[in-house]
Amino acid sequence: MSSIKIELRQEDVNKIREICTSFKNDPQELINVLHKCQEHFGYLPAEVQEVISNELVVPVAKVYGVVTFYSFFTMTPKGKHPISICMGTACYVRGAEKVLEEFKKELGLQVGQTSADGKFSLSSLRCVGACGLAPVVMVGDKTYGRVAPDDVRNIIKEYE
Amino acid sequence: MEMETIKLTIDNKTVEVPKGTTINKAAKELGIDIPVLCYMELKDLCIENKPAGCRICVVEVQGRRNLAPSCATKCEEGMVVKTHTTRVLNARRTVMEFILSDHPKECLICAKSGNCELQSMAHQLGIKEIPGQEIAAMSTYKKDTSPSIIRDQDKCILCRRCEMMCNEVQTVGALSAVNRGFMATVAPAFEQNLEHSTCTYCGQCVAVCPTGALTEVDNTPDVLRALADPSKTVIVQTAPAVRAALGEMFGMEPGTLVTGKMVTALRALGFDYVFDTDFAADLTIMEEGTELLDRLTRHLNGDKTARLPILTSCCPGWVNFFEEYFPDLKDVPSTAKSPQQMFGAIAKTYFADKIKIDRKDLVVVSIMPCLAKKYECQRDEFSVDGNRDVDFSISTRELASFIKQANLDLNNLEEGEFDAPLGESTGAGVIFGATGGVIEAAVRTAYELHTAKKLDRLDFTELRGLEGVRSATIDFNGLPINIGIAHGLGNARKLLNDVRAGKSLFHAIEVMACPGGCIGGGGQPLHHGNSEIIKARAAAIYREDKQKPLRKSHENPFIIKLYEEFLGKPNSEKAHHLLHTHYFDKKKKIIVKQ
Amino acid sequence: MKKIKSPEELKKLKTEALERLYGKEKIRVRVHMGTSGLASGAKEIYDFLRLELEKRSIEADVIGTGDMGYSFAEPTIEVKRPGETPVVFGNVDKIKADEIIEKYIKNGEYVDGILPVNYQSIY
Amino acid sequence: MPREKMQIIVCGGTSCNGNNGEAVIDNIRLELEANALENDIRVVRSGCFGLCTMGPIVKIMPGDTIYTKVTPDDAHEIVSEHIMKGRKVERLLYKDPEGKKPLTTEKELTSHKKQIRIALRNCGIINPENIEDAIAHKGYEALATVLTELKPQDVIRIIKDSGLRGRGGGGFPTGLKWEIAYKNKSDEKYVVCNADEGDPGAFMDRSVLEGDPHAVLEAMIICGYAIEAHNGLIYIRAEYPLAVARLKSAIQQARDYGLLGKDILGTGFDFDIDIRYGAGAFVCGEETALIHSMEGLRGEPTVKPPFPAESGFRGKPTNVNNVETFACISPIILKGAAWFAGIGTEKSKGTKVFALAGKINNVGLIEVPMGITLREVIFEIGGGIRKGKKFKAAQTGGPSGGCLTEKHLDLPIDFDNLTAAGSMMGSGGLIVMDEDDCMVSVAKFFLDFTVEESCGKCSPCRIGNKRLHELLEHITKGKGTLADLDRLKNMSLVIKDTSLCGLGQSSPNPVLSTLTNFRDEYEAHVTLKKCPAGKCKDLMEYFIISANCVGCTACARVCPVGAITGERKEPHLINPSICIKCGACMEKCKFDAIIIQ
Repeated sequence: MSSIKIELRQEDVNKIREICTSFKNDPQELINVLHKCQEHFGYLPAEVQEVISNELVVPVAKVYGVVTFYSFFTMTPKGKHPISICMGTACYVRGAEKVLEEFKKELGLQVGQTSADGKFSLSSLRCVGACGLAPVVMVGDKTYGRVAPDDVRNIIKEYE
Repeated sequence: MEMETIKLTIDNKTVEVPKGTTINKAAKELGIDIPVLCYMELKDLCIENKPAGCRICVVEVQGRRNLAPSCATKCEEGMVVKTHTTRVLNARRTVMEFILSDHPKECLICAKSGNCELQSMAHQLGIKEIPGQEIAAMSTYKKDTSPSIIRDQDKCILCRRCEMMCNEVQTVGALSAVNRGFMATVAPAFEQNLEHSTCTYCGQCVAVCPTGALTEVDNTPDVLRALADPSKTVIVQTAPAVRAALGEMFGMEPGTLVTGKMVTALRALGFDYVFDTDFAADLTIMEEGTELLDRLTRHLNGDKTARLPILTSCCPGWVNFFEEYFPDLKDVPSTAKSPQQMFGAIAKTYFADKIKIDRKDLVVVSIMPCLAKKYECQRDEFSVDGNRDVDFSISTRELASFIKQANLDLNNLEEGEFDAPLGESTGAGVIFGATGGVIEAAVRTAYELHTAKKLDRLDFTELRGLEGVRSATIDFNGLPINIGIAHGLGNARKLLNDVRAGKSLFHAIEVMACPGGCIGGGGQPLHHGNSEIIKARAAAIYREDKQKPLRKSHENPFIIKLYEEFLGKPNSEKAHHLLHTHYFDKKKKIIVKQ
Repeated sequence: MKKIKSPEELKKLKTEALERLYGKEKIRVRVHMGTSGLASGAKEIYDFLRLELEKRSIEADVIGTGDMGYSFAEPTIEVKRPGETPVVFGNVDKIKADEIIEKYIKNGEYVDGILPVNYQSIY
Repeated sequence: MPREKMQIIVCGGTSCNGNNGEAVIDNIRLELEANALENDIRVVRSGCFGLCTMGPIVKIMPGDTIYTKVTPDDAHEIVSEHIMKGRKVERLLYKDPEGKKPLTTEKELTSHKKQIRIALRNCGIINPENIEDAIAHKGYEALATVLTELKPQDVIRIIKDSGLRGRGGGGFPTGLKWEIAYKNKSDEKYVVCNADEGDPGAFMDRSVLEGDPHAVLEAMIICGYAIEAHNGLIYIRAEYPLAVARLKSAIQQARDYGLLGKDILGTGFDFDIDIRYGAGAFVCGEETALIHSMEGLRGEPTVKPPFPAESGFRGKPTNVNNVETFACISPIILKGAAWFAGIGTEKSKGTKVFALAGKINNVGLIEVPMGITLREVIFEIGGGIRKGKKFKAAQTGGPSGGCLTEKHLDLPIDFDNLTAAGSMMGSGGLIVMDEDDCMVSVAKFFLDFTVEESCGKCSPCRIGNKRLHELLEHITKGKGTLADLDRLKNMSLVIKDTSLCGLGQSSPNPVLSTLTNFRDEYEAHVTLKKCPAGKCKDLMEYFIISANCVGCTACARVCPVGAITGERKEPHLINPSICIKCGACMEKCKFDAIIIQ
């Protein structure tokens, strides 16, 4: 046990406090608070969780326990162009695995990783509900449907 | 009101139990012991862990689609339960194989070997092999060593007992279940080491861990090295709770007092002097009792700077707790050091002078029921020029192991006597080991010092017991003194919140971090969820008190002598220098980056 | 707007709403814009139709709705000519949308890609 | 606007196409040309009519006449009789199976339309962001009835009588659930809508929320009235931004119109609704886990009892229903319990929304009455299997479900039949697989999902599923033995029998049902070390048929590891020890010279 310092910029601390206050600092609103913070910061670094813990009076271990339970929350910053490959059943059956493999190969990234230049990050997700377009790839907010492994290079090119 | 009861059949036997009883408990009534793994209950302490997660205790309930966890399923009228059908046995075995398939098979060198609930369960279920182990991946995690506790989550079976203790009982919140699925485990925030968490090292997680996932740091090699060094004089102090529990590790009945045998064993192990922390406990009473009377008098005289209640400070887990959670109240607890540290300070000054050796050549070892003591003796403020007042602290469990390593059988040892002068103590020092004991000891002395009258009774039974928060008012010759007692940090937090809010009516509060006090400490022989053991240890402590010729700290002749020869008066400048300390604000700080 | 204070007021509002939204017979186009439709480009079709129908001086309501469930043919739109049963078109891109305006909306001539209604309504 | 001209619509669905549909169109056009009608009569292709077993379909407008099983030779008669003389071609009209009089028009065929839209009644019809459009389509009418004419017990009775069962997967009778919540008296109660749709391949809840959010709000208020609750919560996936946006706007509009909040419709009943977000945990579909998640905790399930109806959100009686269940409530109130109970089978009433996906032509959402057969769903509504391949299995119930096979094609789909067949209704995902799908791999895919989504609380689910997955992986690598199949089965049964919540209790279903229905395929993997579907990389070998190879070198150029050698214009060879089985060569080859062995 030792005293720890958490370093954050004042405006960041203020933002987190503002979010927590907007949920009346109610510990039951932890997940909503985390959503808002991730929306703002793009991810949930340890420092942010520490401040949330402080504001909501929830042990930071518990905050971390929640963050690591839900796949939507992330502690690593996403790339500028986050690439998600839908691995829902419909996409799987129509060959999403091969598309994912191709992305891994082209980007040299594993699922959950972000490229060194911060440009791309790769993730898989469970069903975006565009099963008619399977297999589906999302880059940021843009959806690509009926993606074949051959299309992967061109999709990446759009963002390079 | 008559309690509603329920009749059911378990393994063809009928039993009637109160409504709300679980199948597991109902089965116990019939003498059927359904194996449990994650479930744990410390009945008298109102502590229950019931995640229904391990699924070992499953039973067949007629009409139910799947098997029921007997630990968490309540009996219903007319229920027909079978606890050992082939379906149940196969399920239990297969689940156990699952658990073992994700558990390191290093029992030979595991700290918990021989005392591991998982190991016993594997044995009980007759597991001889784990099918498919060759293709089974294991969930592995970073190892973590802190001054007190070692975490090896590879061995975690996710019983969640530690998490429950840390959060619900202790409200420390250092541990939480983290991650999901196969990689789920219990860890501090960000899976950092305990050192960077809010952990108080109370060790209650270790006390309940069924496997080798949570163990104490083993300091016996350090002690062995010191003993082997001819240039060192090695002395040992033993805490009161140790003598009431050590025997359990040698097959004795819980509650057997082994004070004399323990002394003999320690001497046989090669310690140059075998002393008693009880001596320092008496000293603590002199200092803390005087401080209490001083604050009380000043307070009664209207001195606003004299804050009441005074809080005891002998428990290092408790000290860590308020430094972390109540730093704003850090001037409230007594400044008296814990008995362990008082002992160290006196040993390395008064005693070292007496035997004419340099403090650097004197090694002080403490035997403690506690894991926080390991951290406490490493605190910077408790050393002089890098030389610690107490060099090493080992737990009751480590001592037992040490004794066994030396092929000594405690059962067959003669009764020895502590050495003088730091081995003499009164009954007041002994009762430090049980919740309420410190304050009872303080009352015995403070009453007589304050009123200058002799107490006509010494057993303040109103201060004893296992209830989490207790209070009593003691009549100090017309002055009613309100006393609060809390054991378990969650209970302490309740009293502290009142103090913070200015609502506390107590003059003095005793806090012990561990449920039951030191007898239930994190370094004690494992109770495996049997609170009878803790009760038996408490009884032993009070028995020892009763046998003592002297039962009031201020009557300890060696204490009187210590003041005469060395310290002067209680709370004298010298006493302050050696026997008192100060506290730190250890709350996490949010620092703003410029 | 004012709160509905009784069941009667709700009934009244329903009548008013029906009149306001559906009272006047004109071309009515529903563009199915759920997630799936939008992912297939329904928003572009919606914008295109609004713009083009206005440009071509055809009085029409273009409404964005949820998806119909015809994922295989998205984007889909439904066109209702006054007095006629609505017709759903699938795989609508801008070229197809243009064709639908020119042929079906203007002249009632079908174009390829009609999706037959294959369900029963309950009301 | 010009009047309707005569037009001919020919089904261009894949199934009709495969049945000479193109030739039908060609011949009709030729016939029209022969009669110089090509400029007057338009012939267009349509999407699938959902009458695939009767295809190819030709429809003549106006008049809605439907001709079934039309052959290219019938073109002459259709043009000369119907188009030119206005006489229907009787023999091509659809006759219902009982052989009664022919059904001429599409309208008459309506009763043969397989789909009935109850939950989806307004989806694609109303503007979800305009509450008045919803009100114009009977929105909140049922609420008005409930609040003014019915007592809570009456509402519960109606729902009970309707036979409605939970659409989220469990199939628990909704009315009974409401009744339990009603009977547990408390100062505070909650109505929770479970919109944490997590089954991969199911998106009906999202469609309802996006298309008709008011259907859910209205039903929640009705439920609140019935169980005497005043607070509603919608637990929705954060991954559904559009649904969230439409829901938020619907809630705001409902508040503005006084349909949420205090004194709804002047009846004195108060009810309001809040949104809580899920954050990507499939297990939160389980109600106790969902409630913990709403309380800001890890979404771990707890032992039931106590059920949420006794002790749920914040320890108060809580009724949890899924989106689709709620979407069925208003029509039941308006049209009566008997009407709803008249649809479906004995124990499964009403309709069910399915998300058709996989190797099926008409991927999408359908709503069909309970009791419909798999054959009707796949081969009529679904338009059959893609690329004319052979149907192999349909996976229902998502990762908790199992695979249905050819022998189940005529099984009426309802809760109990699916369970009996080793699968389950689940939330309604229906994934169709064809001959190219390896069932061991499919089981592995679902286990992969479960392993990732297991919360980790109980050991059989946390470790057992991982072990199942590993063993399946072992088998797909050709390293399995026959004994492993027994182990697979035993582990599966124990995981089902001992897991804490529905996730673990059903996660081995994909393994068990494939093991039962496709045992031969498993055996081929372990004994012959072959994957009959040619999916398992480790069990296949790419091979060039030298007779077909023209030596174009395309395969050798595309091979990423240089495993293909051969001279130009000479048959090439694949070196199996270098080949990584990526399949690139096979995709490139224009001469069908590369096969998998």
